[in-house]
Order: sequence, then structure tokens, then C-alpha cells
Amino acid sequence: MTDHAMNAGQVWYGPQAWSYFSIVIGIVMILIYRWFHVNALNATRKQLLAFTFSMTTYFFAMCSPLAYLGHMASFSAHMFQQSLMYMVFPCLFLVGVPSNWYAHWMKIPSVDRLFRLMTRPLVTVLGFNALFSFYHFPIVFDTAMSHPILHTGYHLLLQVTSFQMWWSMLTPIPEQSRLSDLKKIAYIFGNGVILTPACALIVFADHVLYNTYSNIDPSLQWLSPMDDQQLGGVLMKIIQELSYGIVLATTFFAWHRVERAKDKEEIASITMVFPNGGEA
Amino acid sequence: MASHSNESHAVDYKKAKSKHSAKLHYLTFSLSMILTVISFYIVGNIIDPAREYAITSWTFGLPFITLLAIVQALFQLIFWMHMNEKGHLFPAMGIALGGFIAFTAVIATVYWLGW
Amino acid sequence: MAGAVKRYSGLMDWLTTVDHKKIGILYLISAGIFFLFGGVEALLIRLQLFFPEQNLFGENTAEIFNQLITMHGTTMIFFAAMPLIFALMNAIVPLQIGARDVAFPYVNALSFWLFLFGGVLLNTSYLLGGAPDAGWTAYAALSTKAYSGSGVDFYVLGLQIAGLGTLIGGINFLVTIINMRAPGMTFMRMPLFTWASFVTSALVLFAFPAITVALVLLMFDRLFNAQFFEVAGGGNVVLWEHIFWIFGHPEVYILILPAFGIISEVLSTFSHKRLFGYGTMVFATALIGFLGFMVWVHHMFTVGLGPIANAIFAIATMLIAVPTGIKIFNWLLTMWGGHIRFTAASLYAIGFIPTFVIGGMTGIMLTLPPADFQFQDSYFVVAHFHYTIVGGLIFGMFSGMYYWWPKMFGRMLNETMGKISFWFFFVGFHMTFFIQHWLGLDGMPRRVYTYLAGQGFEKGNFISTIGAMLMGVSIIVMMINIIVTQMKKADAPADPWDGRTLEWAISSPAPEYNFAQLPRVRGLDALWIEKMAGNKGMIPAEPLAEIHMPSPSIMPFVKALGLFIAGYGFMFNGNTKATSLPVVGFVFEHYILAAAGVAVFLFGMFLRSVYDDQGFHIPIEEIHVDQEENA
Amino acid sequence: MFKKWRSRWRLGALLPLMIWLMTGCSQENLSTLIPAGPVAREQLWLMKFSLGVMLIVFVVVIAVFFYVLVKYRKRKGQTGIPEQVEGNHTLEIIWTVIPFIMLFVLAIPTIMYTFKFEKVYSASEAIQVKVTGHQFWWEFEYPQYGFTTGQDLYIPKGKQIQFELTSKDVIHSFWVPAIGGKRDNNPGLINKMTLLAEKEGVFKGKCAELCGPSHALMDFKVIVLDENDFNTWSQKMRAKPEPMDLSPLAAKGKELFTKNSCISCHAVGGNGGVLGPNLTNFADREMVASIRKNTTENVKAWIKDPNSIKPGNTMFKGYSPYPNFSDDDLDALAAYLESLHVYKK
Amino acid sequence: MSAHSHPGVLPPHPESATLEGRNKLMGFWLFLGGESVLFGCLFATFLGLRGHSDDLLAKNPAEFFDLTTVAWSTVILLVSSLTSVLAILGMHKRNTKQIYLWFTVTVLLGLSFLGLEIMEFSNYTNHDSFHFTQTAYASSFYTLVGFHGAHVLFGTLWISLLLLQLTRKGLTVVTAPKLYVAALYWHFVDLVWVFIFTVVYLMGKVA
Ligand code: HEA
Ligand code: HEA
Ligand code: HEC
Ligand code: CUA
Ligand SMILES: [Cu+2]
Repeated sequence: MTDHAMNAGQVWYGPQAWSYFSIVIGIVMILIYRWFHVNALNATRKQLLAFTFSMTTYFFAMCSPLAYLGHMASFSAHMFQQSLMYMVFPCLFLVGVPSNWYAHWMKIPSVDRLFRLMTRPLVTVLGFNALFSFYHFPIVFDTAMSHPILHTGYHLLLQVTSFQMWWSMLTPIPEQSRLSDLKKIAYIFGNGVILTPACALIVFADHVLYNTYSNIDPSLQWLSPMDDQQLGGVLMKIIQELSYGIVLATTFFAWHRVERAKDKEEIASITMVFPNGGEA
Repeated sequence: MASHSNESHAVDYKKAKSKHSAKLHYLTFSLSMILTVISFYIVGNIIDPAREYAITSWTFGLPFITLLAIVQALFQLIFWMHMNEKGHLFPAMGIALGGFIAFTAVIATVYWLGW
Repeated sequence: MAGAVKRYSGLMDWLTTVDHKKIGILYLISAGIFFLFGGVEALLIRLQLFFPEQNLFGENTAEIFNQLITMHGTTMIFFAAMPLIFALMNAIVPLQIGARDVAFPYVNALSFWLFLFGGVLLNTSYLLGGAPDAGWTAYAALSTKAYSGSGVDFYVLGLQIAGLGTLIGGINFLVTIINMRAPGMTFMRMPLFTWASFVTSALVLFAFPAITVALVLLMFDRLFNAQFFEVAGGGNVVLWEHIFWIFGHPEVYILILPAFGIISEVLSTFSHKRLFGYGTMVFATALIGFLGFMVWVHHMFTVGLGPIANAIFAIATMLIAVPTGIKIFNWLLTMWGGHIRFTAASLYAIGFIPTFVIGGMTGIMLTLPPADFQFQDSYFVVAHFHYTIVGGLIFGMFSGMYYWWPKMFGRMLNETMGKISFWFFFVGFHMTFFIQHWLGLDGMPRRVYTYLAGQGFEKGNFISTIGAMLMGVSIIVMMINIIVTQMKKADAPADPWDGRTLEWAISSPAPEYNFAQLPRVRGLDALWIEKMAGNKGMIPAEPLAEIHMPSPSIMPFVKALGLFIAGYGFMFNGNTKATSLPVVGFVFEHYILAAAGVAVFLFGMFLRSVYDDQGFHIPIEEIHVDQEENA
Repeated sequence: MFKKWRSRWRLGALLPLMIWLMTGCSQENLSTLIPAGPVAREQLWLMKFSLGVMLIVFVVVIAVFFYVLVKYRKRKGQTGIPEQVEGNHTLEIIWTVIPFIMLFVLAIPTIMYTFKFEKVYSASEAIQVKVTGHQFWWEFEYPQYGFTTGQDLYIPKGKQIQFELTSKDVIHSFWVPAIGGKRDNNPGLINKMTLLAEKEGVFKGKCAELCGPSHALMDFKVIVLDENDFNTWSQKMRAKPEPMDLSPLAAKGKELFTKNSCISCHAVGGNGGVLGPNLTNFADREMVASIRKNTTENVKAWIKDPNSIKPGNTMFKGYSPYPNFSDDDLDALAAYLESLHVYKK
Repeated sequence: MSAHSHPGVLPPHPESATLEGRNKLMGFWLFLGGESVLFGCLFATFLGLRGHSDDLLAKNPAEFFDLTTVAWSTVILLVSSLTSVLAILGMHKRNTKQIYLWFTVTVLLGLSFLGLEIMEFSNYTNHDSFHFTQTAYASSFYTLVGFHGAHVLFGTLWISLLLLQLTRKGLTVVTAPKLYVAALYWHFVDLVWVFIFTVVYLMGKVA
């Protein structure tokens, strides 16, 4: 375990606390986006807004002391950060990127094939959920937390798979969409269901599961380890429910809108073909 | 009456497709067997009830064999029960919902029986 | 290629029918009779509580009272409310989606007969040693052999048999709605009542297995000496509560969602406007249905499960208020800007709104665990659920009855009598149950056969009983209305209310095959669209042809009868005088009767599997005749 | 058409009339609306708070409801079809978000109080009482003092009482509405609950879970004494007193009591059974079997035929034949029982 | 929409060729969803009540269950599930001989499973005095595993009956859905067994 000697004071300005590296990555992402926006096709207002929010989430989750707190002191902080990175950031990001920007990369056949493989619903539903659930095994969790390389690697994997999972729900490239609206709703729902066991087992555990949090600098503690653990599980569930719920609702209402539009078409055809009423 | 040539094409197509499916079914069978053997082996020979937190303890073993059971169940569900084919949206939803409610019932009863 | 057409008439017609419309009528009549039973039980309850320290039924008043409340609750919920719902679902859902029948007509008939025999079994308990007396919730230890009489056996077996019927009924409607919609009838074009039936059927599918398990456990404890709920054997009484309420809470949403569907239909028809926010209403219905499975512990706040359990389920329950509220507002806005007509049907729907909202409000008050510590098992809860059930479900069902009576019977119920009945019911209802909130707050517990004088409960109980009598008057007026109406000629118009949905496109009552030609659906409120485009009816989606119908069969009746007999066979296994008689005792004690009954049922399944039903065809000439008659 | 509105006004008047009628009925030592302890008070606050939030909702709904009914009812001769409105996205969001916020506001004190009321006090901080529910009477054991009593629960004013609730047969529920909410008495399990009484007096308790025919009659009393009086009482009870100088009638009664298996169920002083309520301080009780006034007549009637007073109760359960007491025997027993005083303020 | 079949021409996937067939499949899948909840509640009862009963199993979990028998039962059931799948594949190939062969094997394996289970139960009841009426744990054990066994029994009877029907009527669009549904049922029963051997027997080794 890294030095617990680090006291509260060092938290607030040290490179670990502010993850300078992640800040750099974030800035790079913004620059790339801006380049595209200016040189390729403009992003719409809604997409710009979504992207801004996604980057704000990113910076808050990865670059603020939240990440540090999550690793050192508080399971609930860690859960909060994770939820932001896998449940909020990816969907805002995907909504914020216009679909025709992907065309550049899709021109390369191997990239296209890789994409298609990685976005198969069966792959995505199992990938993220399995990795995420597995992560919360005490052994896996503690090991990952104590070895920085494993830790970064696993989190990167989680990030990629989370993007895959959200891809099927939000389908930025409509032409490649594999799921009908109804299927999408089932998919979102199914994902939420699959994630429940992991959260439930954490919330209802009767002892502290993770060694990582069993001896923390008391100045960084704000809840007892058990309460902290339970709060973490609850937070994770709530944020997950919220983000999935919102996407579920928007998908549902998008479906509804499409259906009502179909209605209008058919009604127009009636009045067109049978202006005086009558039989077929 | 369909002409013979059409029918035979249909039969050939079906034969080809079903050979492919048969492979998946055998794969599911083998996987199920392997997972079952692993579960039994772990419980019979590996797990040491005396230890509390090591990888050979029940703390790891219990969730692990549960995971194996779930994986096996999923494979059987998806391949043997043809859930990977078209037109299985509602059946999938039905089983998913049923499983979810069953799981909720189990969790609540196990944790909250007032003992 | 159909065999000899076997079409019965008279009593045999009703005993062998597999026609969803007739089955709907059978459900309606049975529900009505059981509703009268439950209502009489309610009146007796209220009469006993009219004055303090009464013994209306002599020296066994306490025991009899406990039997009355148990039977009142069980009969009303399982044998009056649910079959009423199934009656309307059967009669109307296939019509609304443009289908000719449900997916499994034979199973549909079986559902009905199982329900009926279950209800009859339960009610024979009065004559065979006493009705169940452990409350409709039959909490263990009280419901085990040691602390209750033979009545609970009737409860267990009666509900088990009826529950089986309901479960397969739920599956039936789910498959019907998924697979048998008319061309063009996409999910998003289904009327709200069909959506509500769909979600309700899903709730039935997932909730009834839980009560099945609970009843099995109780049955094993009582009949076979299992130890599930015996403390000495390591059993746990809270287990019963969990499994019962895992069923019980979805059950109340099963009760209310169809009513929600009816209100949507009635309010939009009688305001001459389309439903406001259709998409949201569908989403809210599905959400309520789903969330309904995760809140059951709110019935167990005082069981001592701990603050975490209580807190989680309190929050989850509060969430359900949001989609429910959305529905209320959407209904109000449906009426907004419309031309509201006040008929008996719409009065019930309109009266529903404030009444159900009050019920929902007290529900939210109940869902706060610290407050529930005071409310639990007091008359406050009785007030809450009668507001939601009577003020919600029954108002909705009555509204649907008046609305769809012409479609089912070809006659219109008398409007004046309907309105009189409504006002008596409305005033009587509030009088009966509003005051009960106070009784609960003042410390009157539930399920008490009497109360001591001088504790402040006299006034409330007195007023409450008067209100119940007013409701009784209302029901009598309604019964007279029904009798008078049914004696009239069946000449109601196909579309008396200027309706918007498919069922109004066919004659009243609907012909045997529903649609001569399946209609082409072009949008939401399919009939309304055609009307607005100037068409007189629906455009057909297929040419006129022979219609294939399923054959009637006596087997559902026989199979249900088999289980009915098996029920008796299981219960009387050594505890009664009958078993002391030589042959009879042998038969009962060795479960011969039970086995025989089950064997009849299994044999029926065997026959059904082996003899494939070819059905029969309705020739085109007959269809033409019907069409001319109804022109 | 106007007839409808007249009858509606009548209905409108009925509701406040009923409310007014009922407010006179709440009894001081029984109603949840007149709290006598902090738990009941906080629970009442929550009840009123939630009612307030709900009333806001109700007022809004009713206002729109009546407006719509009056303004948009179909007038005579009105033709045409009103505008068909599909929906309004903004409105949907508004009436989703606002209830959410209202519920959130409601949830906060709820969660706080939910956790607060589960606090368990240790032996040094509170008086411990083990409550065991039986069909149809209540047993109260004071482990810190080492004695058991029944039917009447004596507690001191102003001190935390830590209850441990269980049952010997079916599920009961221990409820003192004026002092605080209830918890169930589950057989084979133990529930913990704390209450505190702020006023002296006699409060009524009820059983709040159907437990058989006499569930309605399973009342009990909570007698809140000044702390000193409580100490006196508990010292006396601890000493397991038995009346010393008995009148000859009472002495005969005591003999009958010991000979007639009463003692196998009931304990007086230090000896006796536990199948029935402890009768050490029986004469202090206001009620016999908690529902009849404690007079000689009633005591005699009770002993003669308990089942007629409390149907289904377990006194003499399984005794065949039912013990038959002559009138003299009953007088003696009653006299004995009436001599079982301990301490009455 | 009619139940007639034209001789000689069986469509691919005969079980979903008619509306009735599709209805049967959908209805059965939904029924399985309900059965999941049913078994879920039985599992909940079992898990909730274990550990608080005072019986031989609770006192001596590690030695009580004989894992060899359970392993054999599992293998038998697993193989029988495979054979039922092969039977349906045969049905898709319209090869009735294969249907007979594989389904008969399935039935025989099912019966052997039942035989093993009956032996096991009588062993516990007679040798180890672990009766149904002993403790709550025992009651829930027998109820859960017994219910599953009853399902296996019903399945074997059902499949046998269908094989008889196959001889009389041949493979048609009417009989095909019945066979398909029976195979689904059998798979489900095996699926439940996966959870039973994991939760009851394997986990039963720990107190
Ligand atoms: C039709 C049946 C029905 C319905 C629909 C409901 C609906 C609700 N019920 Fe009720 N209930 C019963 C039937 C029903 N109930 C029965 C039979 C029992 C007792 C069983 C027994 O023990 O015998 C019971 C018991 C019961 C209890 C247990 C009480 C106890 O035993 O101590 C609780 C506690 O949470 C509860 C809560 C609720 C809630 C929160 C709703 C909610 O769904 C209500 C939601 C509706 C609204 C809230 C109104 C409309 C909304 C708005 C206008 C929007 C704005 C609102 C807010 C911002 C809040 N109910
Ligand atoms: C669908 C459900 C439903 C319905 C509609 C009703 C309707 C009514 N209920 Fe009840 N009720 C329950 C479900 C229902 N109830 C449940 C589940 C319980 C809890 C049970 C338990 O605690 O276990 C309960 C409990 C209950 C109690 C509490 C008993 C107690 O706790 O001690 C009371 C008390 O007033 C009551 C009263 C009434 C009244 C006055 C009506 C009225 O609305 C009834 C209307 C009156 C009539 C319909 C009478 C008409 C009939 C005639 C006039 C007959 C004459 C004609 C002929 C015979 C030919 N009900
Ligand atoms: C088999 C057990 C049993 C026997 C024997 C028995 N009792 Fe009781 N007794 C009870 C029970 C149980 C109650 C509580 C009844 C209730 O309130 O439900 C009770 C209650 C009483 C009460 C009322 C106590 C109170 O405070 O309310 C009195 C007085 C009483 N018994 C006297 C007697 C006498 C005198 C005898 C012998 C002649 C006797 N009992 C024999 C079981 C018994
Ligand atoms: Cu004790 Cu009711
Ligand atoms: Cu509920």
C-alpha cells in the first residue's frame, strides 16, 4: 500500500491528487474535438453541450481529488468516481460526437471490421458487466488497487468496455444500429438487471470486503468503513439507475415519436387516396 | 406444390445451417461439463473450510461456483434454448424479468428474515 | 375439412364455451355474485361494529367476525375484483387489438372454471366447519394447524386452484397481445386498456408463482407436518410474510392498472379528445408495473427488519408515486379543452380521480417507516386501501361496465338508475371510509371484532356503518338496473358513445367471430382516424373468407371439477368425523380422493394433447347474414 | 345539469363536517394525535409534515379538476369536435420533476427518523423490559430487577425504556399509540424498540396484529410513574411480596389457589407457573384480563368462565372437564386475589 | 391459420410455421419466466431457513451429502439435455428416426436420474433420519429438490406421450411445436438443476 503517511494537507495540491497526467489527456481530447468541429462538420448545439458536460464529468472524476480519495480513503468516493466514468461520461461523450465524424475512421476496412466486432450487442452486454462484476471481488479489487499497472490496465479495459456497452444503447451511427427500438429498450433494461447482483452483494455484505480500506488515515475518513462500503454500493446503484433510466426514457420516447410520425404518414395517405371516404 | 429443385435447395440450406448449430450445441455441452467438473472439484478438493480469506477459502469459493453456475446457465439458455435466434425478444425479456424478480426474492429473504 | 360442427345451445353452450366473449360474461356474473357475498360480509362487519361491545352473532361472535373479515377480504380481492378485471379483459382486449379470439381459447375456459371452483371451494367452508379466520394475509403462526381450525385449509386450496387459473390466464393475454394484433396494430397504436392488460398480465405471470409457493409451504405445514413456520423446528414466521407480500404488493397493482386503463379510455371518449400524452402514459404504466416488484417490504415495516431495509423500501415505494402522478395529470389534461359528457360511465371515471388521489396520498403517508409505526395495522391502513381499491379499482370497473355493457350484451344500462347508483355509492363510500382515517389515528387497531366503550371509537364507527348501508342501497339499485336492462331487447347501436377504438367498429354485441374481416389499422385510435377521414368503419385488411373457430369443449369444466374434488381430498385427511366412517375414512386418509381428482385433471391434459382440435368453420353465408342484420 | 353542482356542494359540506365531528373524539391517553413522549411526537410531526406535502398536491389536483369540470363540460347544443392535443413535453417534465423534488424533501426527515428510532440503548442508559406476547395477555419481565409482571406495564417518567419484544405463540404487536409506534412480537425472534414517556398517567396499549378471536381484547395499560414512585414499586416487586395477613376468606382462597392448579399457571410472589399472567400485584390492576373492571363480581365471573369473557383464551385450555367452582369457592378465590396488593399510587 | 398440413412439404422450423405453433412457443417461454420466479421463491425459502435448524445436516454438513451421487445425477441430466437438443435438431432436419432415438435416450436418462434421487431420499430418511418433518431445513430441502424431481417426472411422462403421438400422427406442423416445447421444458429443468447442485449440494458443504 502506498504511504499512509501522506496526510490530508498533501492531498489537496499534489500530483497524485490532481492526476496531472489525466489532465493532459483531457486537454488533448478537447483539442481533438475542437479540431474536428472546426474542420470537418460542425457539431450541433446539443452535441457541443453534451460534450462539454462529458468533459466536465471527466475532469471532475479523473483529475480532481475525488479520484485520490477514492483510492486512498473512501470506498464510496471510489464508487462515485467509477459511476461517473462508466455511467455518465461515456453516454454524454457519445451523444456529443456527431455521427459523421466516425466516417473518417470507418473508411479503413480493418477499423470498420474491428468496430463491428466490438459493438455486437452480445459482446458488449457481457463485456462490461462481467468485467465490472468481477472487479468487485475482494481479491481482484485489492490486487488491482495495490499494483498501479494492473490498476491502470483494468480501468482502461473497463472504460473501453463501458463505451462499447453504451454504444449499443446510444448508437451514434444510426446506419450501423443493430437493435430496433424495442430491442434497445430490452437491452438497456437487461444491462441494468445484470449489474444488480454486484451492487446488491456489496450493500448487504456484513463485513468490510476490501483490505484497501481497512486501515485509512483517520483524517481522511468521514464515515465508518462499513457505512462507507454500504454508501458506495447504494451510490453506484442510484447513479446507474438514473443514467440507465434516463437513456431508457429517451429511447422509449424516441420510439414513440417515430411511431406517431408513421401514423401521420398513413393518415395522410388515407385522406389523399380517399378524399371522399368510402371503401378500399 | 413446390418444385423439387426448390425443396432440395431448402433441404441443403437447412442441412448446412444445422450442422453449424450442432457444433454450437456440442460446445455448450462440453463447456457445461467442464464447468460442472470444476465446481465439484473445487468444492471437493480445493476449498479448505478452515481458512477465511485466501483463495482456497469459502469466501472466494462460494461466489466463484455461483459464477460458474450462472455462466453455465447462460450458455444453456442461449444456445440450447435457441435464444440466439430471431424472434426471441419477448422470451428473453420474460426470462430476464423472472430471473431478476427471483434474485430479488432470494436476496431479501436471505438477508432479512429477522434472525 | 372441419368435422361435424358441434355447436351447443343453452346451458351446455355456457359450460363448453371457449369464446372469450362468453367467458367474459361468465366471469362478470361470477364476479358479481362473489361481490355480493363480499358486500354482505362487509355489511355484517360494519353492523357488528355499529355499537361498542356488541355480540351480534351470539356467543361465537369473535370467531365468526374473524371469519367474516377473512372471507370479505379474500372474496373481494380474489373472487370479485380480479374476475371483474378478467371479465372486461376477456370481453374487450381481443376486440381492441383486432383479433378473433385469445391465443389459447381452451385454456381461457379452463382459467374461468378453475377460478370458479376455487371460489366455490373457499365458500363451502362456511358449511364445513368454519371459514378461514386468519385474515386475508394468513400470517403464520396463526394460520398453522396449532392455532387455527380447518378453515385455513379451504383458504389454501381454494386460492391455489383459483391462482392456477389466473396464472394461465395471464399467460394467455400476454401471448394474445404479443402475437395476435391486427395488421397495422403496432404496440404504440394499442389502446391504453390493452396496454394496461398487457402489463397487468405480466404482473400476474411473475407474482402468482410466489403465492403458489407460499400456499404450498403453508399446505405442507398444515397437512404434512412440515416445519417451515414452526419455531421449534427451526422455521421462521417472517418467511411467510416475505413470500406473501412479494405476491401481495404486485397483486394490488394487478388490481389497479386495468382500472387505470379503463379511466384512460372512458375519459378520452367522453371528453371527445384523444388521450393526453399517450407515450408517457404507456411508459408510466410499464414503470409502475416494474417498480411494483421491488417495494413489498413496506407491508413489513414493523416486523423489525432493520433501518436499512426499511429505508430502502420506503424510497423505492415513494418512487412509484411519480408515474402515478403523471397519469393523474395526463387525465386531467385529457379532459381539458374537451366537451365533457356526464354519463354513468364517465361519472365513475371522474369520481375516481379525487378519490384515488386521496388513497395515493395516504399511501405515501404510510410509506414513511417512522409514521407507519403508528399507522400499521390500524384503521388508517383500512381507509387507505379501501380508498385505492373501492375508490380506485371498483370505480374504474363500474365505469368500464357501464361503458362496455352495450358491447357485451347489446343493451345500454339505464342512465338515470346508473347516476342514482353512482351518487349513493360515492357519498356512501366517503362516509364509510374517510372517517376511518381518524379511527386509526385515534388508536383503533384492525381486525377487532368489537371495541370497548369509552375509548372514543363510537362516533366514527357509527358514521362508517351508515355509509356502508348507503353503498348497499347503491348496489341494490345497480342490480335492479342490470335486471331491468337485461329484460329489454338487445338493440344497442354498435357505437353508442362515439368511440375511438376498434371494439366500437363491430356490432353490439359483437358477432361470434368478432371481425368479419380483420381491420387495417392506420394509427392510434384506429376507429377515430377512419371517422375523421370520413369512412363509416374500418378498412378491411383481408378478403371475406370462411372463418375458422376453435371447438367448444366440456373438458375445462371437468378438469376444474377434478381439482375441486382433489381439494377436498387433500384437506380432510384425518381431522374430521368423515374419516371415522369405514370406507369414506379410508378414501380420505390415504389421499385416494385427492389422487383421483388430480388424475382427472392430468387425464384431461392427456386428452387435450392427444386429440387435436380441428375446430370448425363459419361459412361466408352466415357472415353475410350477420352483416345484413347489423346494417 | 345544475342539479349536479348542488349535490356536489352538499358533499363538499359533508367532508368538513365529518372532520369536525371526529376531532372531538381523540382521547388523551390513547390517540396518536396527542403524543405523550418524544417518539410519538416526532412520529406525529412526520405524519403532519407528510400530510402537508400531500395536501399541496391534493389542492393542485382538485383545483385543476374542478376547473376542468366546470369549464369544459359539454353545454347544450354544443357541436363539433374539440382540438385533439397529443401531449406536451414540457408539462410532462414539470410534473415529473416537481413530485420528485417533493418526495426528496419528504425522504430526508424520513430516513433520519428511520435510523434514529432504531437506536438501541445499553443497560446503563435505559430500563430494560422484555415483552412477551401470549394469546391474549402480555408478560413484562424486568431483567435488571429480576421480576416478572403482566398486563400492566409500569415505567418511570422521563427515562428511556429499552424493549425486547417476542412472543410465545403467534405474532402480536406491541402498540402504545400515545407514547410511540409499534413493533411486532414475532415468535422465535426478538425485536428491539425504545420509548420514553414524558407525562405521568395511565396510557392504553393495544395489540396490533391479528392473533386469534380475542385479538380485539388484548389490551394492556402503561402506567407512567414519577421516578421515585417507580423505584418504590420496583423495589417492592423485586422482593416478590406475598400478602401476609389474609382474612380467613382470603386464606381459604389461597388454599384453593394452590390446590386447584391455579398455581401451575400463575405465579404469586416467588412461586408459581408461567403459563398465565403473574398475579403478584393483581389487585392493583384496574382491569381483570384487561377488559373488565376489577371488581369482585367480574373476578368471579372470570374464574367461572373465562371463555365467555375472552373467547379463545388459554386459561383452562385443554382442561377437561372445565373446573367447576361453587359460589363460595369463587368468593374465597376472589377475596384472595383482591388481597394481592403491592403498590398503588 | 388452419391446423391442416400438406403432406410431404414441411417448412423449415415447423414449430413456428403456424400461428398456433408460435403462440405455443411464446406462451411456454413466458410460463418458464413464471417458473423461474417459482423456483426462485423455493430457493429463497431454502437459503433463508438453512443454518437455523438443528438436524444432522446442519451438524455435519461436510459429510452429509455424497457428492458422487450428485455428480452422476448431474452428468445424467446434462447428457439428457444434450440428447433432447439433438432430437430437435433431428426435427429440423425432418428426420423422425433421430427424434425417436434421442428423445428415448432422454427419457431413459431422466428415469435414471429419478431413480438415483429416490435412492438418495430414502437413504437420508431411513439411514440418517433426515425426514421431511424433522426440521425446517429438511422440509425446504425436500420441497425444493422434490419439486424439481416432480418436474423431471412430468417431463419424462410428457416426452414419452409425445413420442407415442409421433408414431400415430407423424411429424406435422401440429406435433412439431409440442416437441419443441417439451425440449425447452427439459432444458429448463436441467438449468434449474445446475442451480440446485450448486446451491444445495455444493454450498451445503459449508455450515
Ligand atoms: C389498488 C390497490 C392499491 C394501490 C394502488 C396502492 C397504492 C399505494 N400504496 Fe397501498 N395498500 C393496498 C392497496 C393499494 N395500495 C392494500 C390492499 C394494502 C393493505 C394490505 C393489508 O395489510 O391488508 C395496502 C397497504 C399499504 C401499505 C402498508 C401499510 C401498513 O400495513 O402499515 C403501504 C406502505 O407503504 C402502502 C403504500 C402505498 C403507496 C405509496 C401507493 C402508491 O402507489 C400511491 C401512488 C399515488 C399517488 C401518490 C397519488 C397520485 C399522485 C399524484 C397526484 C402526484 C403527486 C404526488 C406526490 C408528489 C407524492 N399501501
Ligand atoms: C376488492 C376489495 C374490497 C372491497 C370492494 C371492499 C368493500 C368494502 N369493505 Fe373491505 N376489505 C378488503 C377488501 C375490500 N373491501 C380487504 C382485503 C380487507 C382486509 C381483510 C383482512 O383484514 O384480512 C377489508 C376489510 C374491511 C374492513 C376491516 C375489518 C377489520 O379490520 O376488522 C372493513 C370495515 O369496515 C371493510 C368494509 C368494507 C365495506 C363497507 C365495503 C363496501 O364497499 C361494500 C359495498 C357493499 C355492498 C356491495 C353490499 C351490497 C349487497 C347487498 C345489499 C346484498 C343484498 C342482496 C342480496 C344478497 C341478493 N372492509
Ligand atoms: C391452564 C392455565 C391456567 C390455569 C390453570 C389458571 N389460569 Fe388464570 N389465566 C391463565 C391465562 C392464560 C390468563 C390470561 C388470560 C387472558 O387475558 O387472555 C389467565 C388470567 C387470569 C386472571 C386475570 C389476570 C389479569 O391480570 O388480568 C386471573 C385473575 C386468573 N387467571 C385467575 C386464576 C385462578 C383463580 C385460577 C385457578 C382457579 C386460574 N387462574 C387458573 C391461565 C390459567
Ligand atoms: Cu395479540 Cu392481537
Ligand atoms: Cu404494497
